[in-house]
Amino acid sequence: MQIANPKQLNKIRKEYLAKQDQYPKKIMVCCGTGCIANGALKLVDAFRDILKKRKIKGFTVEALKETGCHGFCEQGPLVVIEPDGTFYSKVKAKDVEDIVEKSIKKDEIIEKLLFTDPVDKKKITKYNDISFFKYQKRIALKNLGKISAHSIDEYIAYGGYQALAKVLSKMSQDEVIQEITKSGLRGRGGGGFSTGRKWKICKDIKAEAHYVICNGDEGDPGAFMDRSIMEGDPHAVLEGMMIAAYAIGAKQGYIYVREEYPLAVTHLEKAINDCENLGLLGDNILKTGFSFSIKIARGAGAFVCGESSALMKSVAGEVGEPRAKYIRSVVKGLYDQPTVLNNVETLVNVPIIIDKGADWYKKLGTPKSSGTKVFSLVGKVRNTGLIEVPMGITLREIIYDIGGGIIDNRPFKAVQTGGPSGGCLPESQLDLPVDFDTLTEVGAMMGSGGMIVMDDRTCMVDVAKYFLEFLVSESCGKCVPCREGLFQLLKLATKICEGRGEEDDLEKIEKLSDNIILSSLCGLGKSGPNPIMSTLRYFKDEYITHIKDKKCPAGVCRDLITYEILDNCTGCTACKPVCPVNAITGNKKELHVIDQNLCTQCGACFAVCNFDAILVS
Amino acid sequence: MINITINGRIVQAEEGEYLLSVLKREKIDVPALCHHDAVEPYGGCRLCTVEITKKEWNGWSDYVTSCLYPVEKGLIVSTHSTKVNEIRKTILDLYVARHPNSPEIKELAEQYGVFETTFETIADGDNCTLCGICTRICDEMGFHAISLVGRGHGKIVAPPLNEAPPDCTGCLSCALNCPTNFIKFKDEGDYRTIWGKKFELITCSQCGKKTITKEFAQYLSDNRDIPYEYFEICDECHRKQTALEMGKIANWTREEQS
Amino acid sequence: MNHNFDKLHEIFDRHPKTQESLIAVLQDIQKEYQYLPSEALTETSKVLDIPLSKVFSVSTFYNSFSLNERGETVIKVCTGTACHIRGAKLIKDQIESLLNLKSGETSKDKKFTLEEVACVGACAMAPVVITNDKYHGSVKVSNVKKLLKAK
Amino acid sequence: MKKRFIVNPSTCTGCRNCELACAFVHAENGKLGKSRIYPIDGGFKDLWVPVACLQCDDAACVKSCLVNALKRNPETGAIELNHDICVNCKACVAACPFGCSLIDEQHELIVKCDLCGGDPACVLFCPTKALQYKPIDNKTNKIAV
Repeated sequence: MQIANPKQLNKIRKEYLAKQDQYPKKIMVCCGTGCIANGALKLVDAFRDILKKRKIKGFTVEALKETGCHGFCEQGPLVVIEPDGTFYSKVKAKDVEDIVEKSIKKDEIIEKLLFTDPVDKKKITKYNDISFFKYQKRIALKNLGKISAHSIDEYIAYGGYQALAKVLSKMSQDEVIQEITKSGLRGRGGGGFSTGRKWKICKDIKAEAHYVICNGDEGDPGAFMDRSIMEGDPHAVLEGMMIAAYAIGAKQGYIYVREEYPLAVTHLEKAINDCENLGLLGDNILKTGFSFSIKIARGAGAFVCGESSALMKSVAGEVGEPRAKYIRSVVKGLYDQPTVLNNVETLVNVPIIIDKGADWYKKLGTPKSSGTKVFSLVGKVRNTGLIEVPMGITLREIIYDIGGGIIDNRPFKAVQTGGPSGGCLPESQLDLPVDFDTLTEVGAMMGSGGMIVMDDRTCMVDVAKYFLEFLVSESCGKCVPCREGLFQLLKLATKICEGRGEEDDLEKIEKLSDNIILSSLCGLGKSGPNPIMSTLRYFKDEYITHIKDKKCPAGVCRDLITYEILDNCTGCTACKPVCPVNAITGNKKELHVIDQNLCTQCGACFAVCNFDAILVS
Repeated sequence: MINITINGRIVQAEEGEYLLSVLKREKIDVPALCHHDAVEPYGGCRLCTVEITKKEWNGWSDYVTSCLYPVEKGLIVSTHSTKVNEIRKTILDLYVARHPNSPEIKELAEQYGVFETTFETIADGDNCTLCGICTRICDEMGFHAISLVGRGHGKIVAPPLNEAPPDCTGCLSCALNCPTNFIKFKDEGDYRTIWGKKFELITCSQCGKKTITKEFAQYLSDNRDIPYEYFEICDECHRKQTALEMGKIANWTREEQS
Repeated sequence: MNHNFDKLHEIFDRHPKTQESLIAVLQDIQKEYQYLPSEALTETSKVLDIPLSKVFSVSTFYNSFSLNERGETVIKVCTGTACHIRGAKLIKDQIESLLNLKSGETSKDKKFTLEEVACVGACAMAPVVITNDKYHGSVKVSNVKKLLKAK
Repeated sequence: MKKRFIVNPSTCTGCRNCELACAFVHAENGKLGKSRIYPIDGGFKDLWVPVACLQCDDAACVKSCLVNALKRNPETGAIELNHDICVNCKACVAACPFGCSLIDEQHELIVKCDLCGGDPACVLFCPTKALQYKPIDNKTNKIAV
């Protein structure tokens, strides 16, 4: 059934909402990758069986929704009862019976399934009372967990495609561009370039074809907001792309999705088909003469393909080697045609800005970085997951108010933002407002929004080495400063971690990094040295300890630490089987001993010992 | 034509022309290991990096590879600023560490003041600098026989599936243009071997001299409509034959006149 | 190891015969045969009319493609930052010692292949291990053995 | 009017001055270049034929060059080889039916006659005017008097 005009869009909305209102309650089961890993699909089947067999008054299977990812995966599988917002975490298949009996048929709360606040250990019932969600300002993520991830009707019912209809029927290309520019929206992929200006430059280039590409590569390890959005709210991505395509006059669009996100590909494919069947994609959309189709281009495992020119090579089926960008891809991009490449999160903001207006959007965030940003708060923080916060919020508010502080109350040491091109910020920077420019000034970077919290048991030299290892393995190998430069930087960092560091190594690192940043071809090389430079800037003493005293205060660098079993060992034999080199001897209930010349200091015993009987020194 | 300033001198150039070709025309020596005029600039070695600025940038300057930078009006270039020299030396330092046994790299590095590496030498480092000249020339000539394989530090130039390349015609353009003479080949008797593939060389039917491979001649004959017979004798014998042909005509006119 | 290659043509028919579909075709081949047999690469080069050298470059550039056979169970240990901070290295060492297999290798009995992948986007349940398509979250050193058995 | 390189074997005495001049003009860092012109025995008594590039209209060398290093200079009418672009594959040497693309072993280069950019040295040194570079009346195709 092809809809011909915006009015029919509203018809679908009204019909759908009417059908939905007959259910007093709705059961929202989170079906993001995380919850599915923890068994969410079993829950869905269990609920479906009960709703089908039992014929509960006023309920059909329609009331059961497979939603997108709330971003709170460690608490998964998650079940939310709407409309009151009861939030059940770590739900097992056997709890389904209880939920239906108590919380659906009646209004009772099942205490054991409630989320426990990690700080004050209190049980919290309502979704919006949980500190993790309370301080968030969800607009890009507004549909995640709230609507079914599979139904175009539900997306329309909650206001979907209104922005598209408004744009196609009432706004000219320039008006759309002005609105986006006025909103101050900047690239959420990390570039921070004004989206409106990017569209303007591209639109004004005369060419056979224009392309819109959605960058869903999300190569930054530790970031997964694009995954959740593509899985949980695929139509928002499509709508954002359609509006961009209309603004710059593009007929063809691509969504570049990482190979590691199979679920996102399936949901996006379904969303595209649904749109085509409904006439929202293809020729003469809503009879306005605007034609646009979208293809999915799947990545195949290359971090460098997050860079625009490499991504476009990958879309064209070639090796993802970046090219010099003295001629920018908005002028000559995919197949040498003007191309707009926007990140998933950037595109999802577009329909919101069109719906609510640039002025409304500009009130959020700071003057130079308006709107909100989604971060994936992970690492040694209690509440880990996706958080959407207005720009300008401080790191302390994020980590302590939303994140619930550090696990086991260990001391905070650093937070890493911006992934492999970002930097590590110490405690002294915690009251920094988080926005594009401030982070860059202090040597970190917004990047795509990965925010990895580290406690005192994380060694900063090891973190710098980790990022260099990642970049050396992901470098495309085309240009020498990155291929050879980062390789030598890694050798220098490894030297220090293995206790072979010398005093002038630090000077060598700084000089080499400076030259890599200036002479590398693409962003990977140009920002590659940022992690080691920022750890050197804020944690120089830790480097000195590794070099001078040959010690690793955090107890991580294997060549600089020893593991010994203390006498409070209870002989529980937990450590013996996990030792990869069988260096631990001792019988049940007796003191165990580590053979120092066999031990490789991997830390497995330390990880499993529940009696703190192992000393790292 | 537009005016740009290079090292303080006003110079004329074509709008959009690559900066390196202007530098070459002005006889300004800038290293460019991965550059070859037969193919599009690559931007891999970064040695041709220069410092650019403009009046309106008031003091800010950028570092770009001249091989790929399209010149525009008002560009101010310095090809040997302290920072540019430092970048150049760091890159050459990395090259020496990576290719300790390459005489060409050693010579190039010494030309710019780098006599030994400050980094950890990669003892078994081979002499392939991954400049891509060979693969790009092979593509430009239409063979696409070899390519850059793998990714990052372990990347190599190789034929597909590491077997004898089906599309190679033995024209040697890769080996003859490799800046570090890394690509091995052998011409022995009637045969040439390269990339583990054996080719038969054409023997001049007149004097027995070896010319190009049969596969290469066949490719040229098929794709550039050159009669295969042209390839069957060497250039010297062609000249002799030409002299005899023209000699007949000259002799005929000589008799005609007398 | 010979395979029946008639499946190949089914894959080719699903995609337009252009360079743009090269990566999608290679992904379908890998899904069908668990790796990219060289015969499949030569066939792809012919059917899509792309030089074999280009097909080989693409197959060796991207991490997810494997040119040699892989085990029945492909174990992927996520080494993204969040997992690294929460001990992914420990988990990898455990698996390497339990299967005496280095990452990137396949066991002689073709049962297991161990690979590392940088971030699979499940960072909130770090550290993560994936066996074939099954995700395992918040993996502990002690339950690695159980995880390998469960498959 | 366009000039043409004219060879008149009947007055050539085989003195090889032209060969010497060509080698000298193309000398580089102290070593003689490879001559692009060779007076060769014409097959009859006292008959020498100076063989040099005929700058063909449909040149086999241009067709054989897979990197477009051979281009015609409109003023001089000569097909010129750009040494920076040339990849040394020797296709043109093998393809020229007159053998006028040559290998300069000493400088490891491919060479061909480019009429010295419009002032051929061989014409200057030819004592008997066997070689001339004269404007041609393109109607009569004869040397313009």
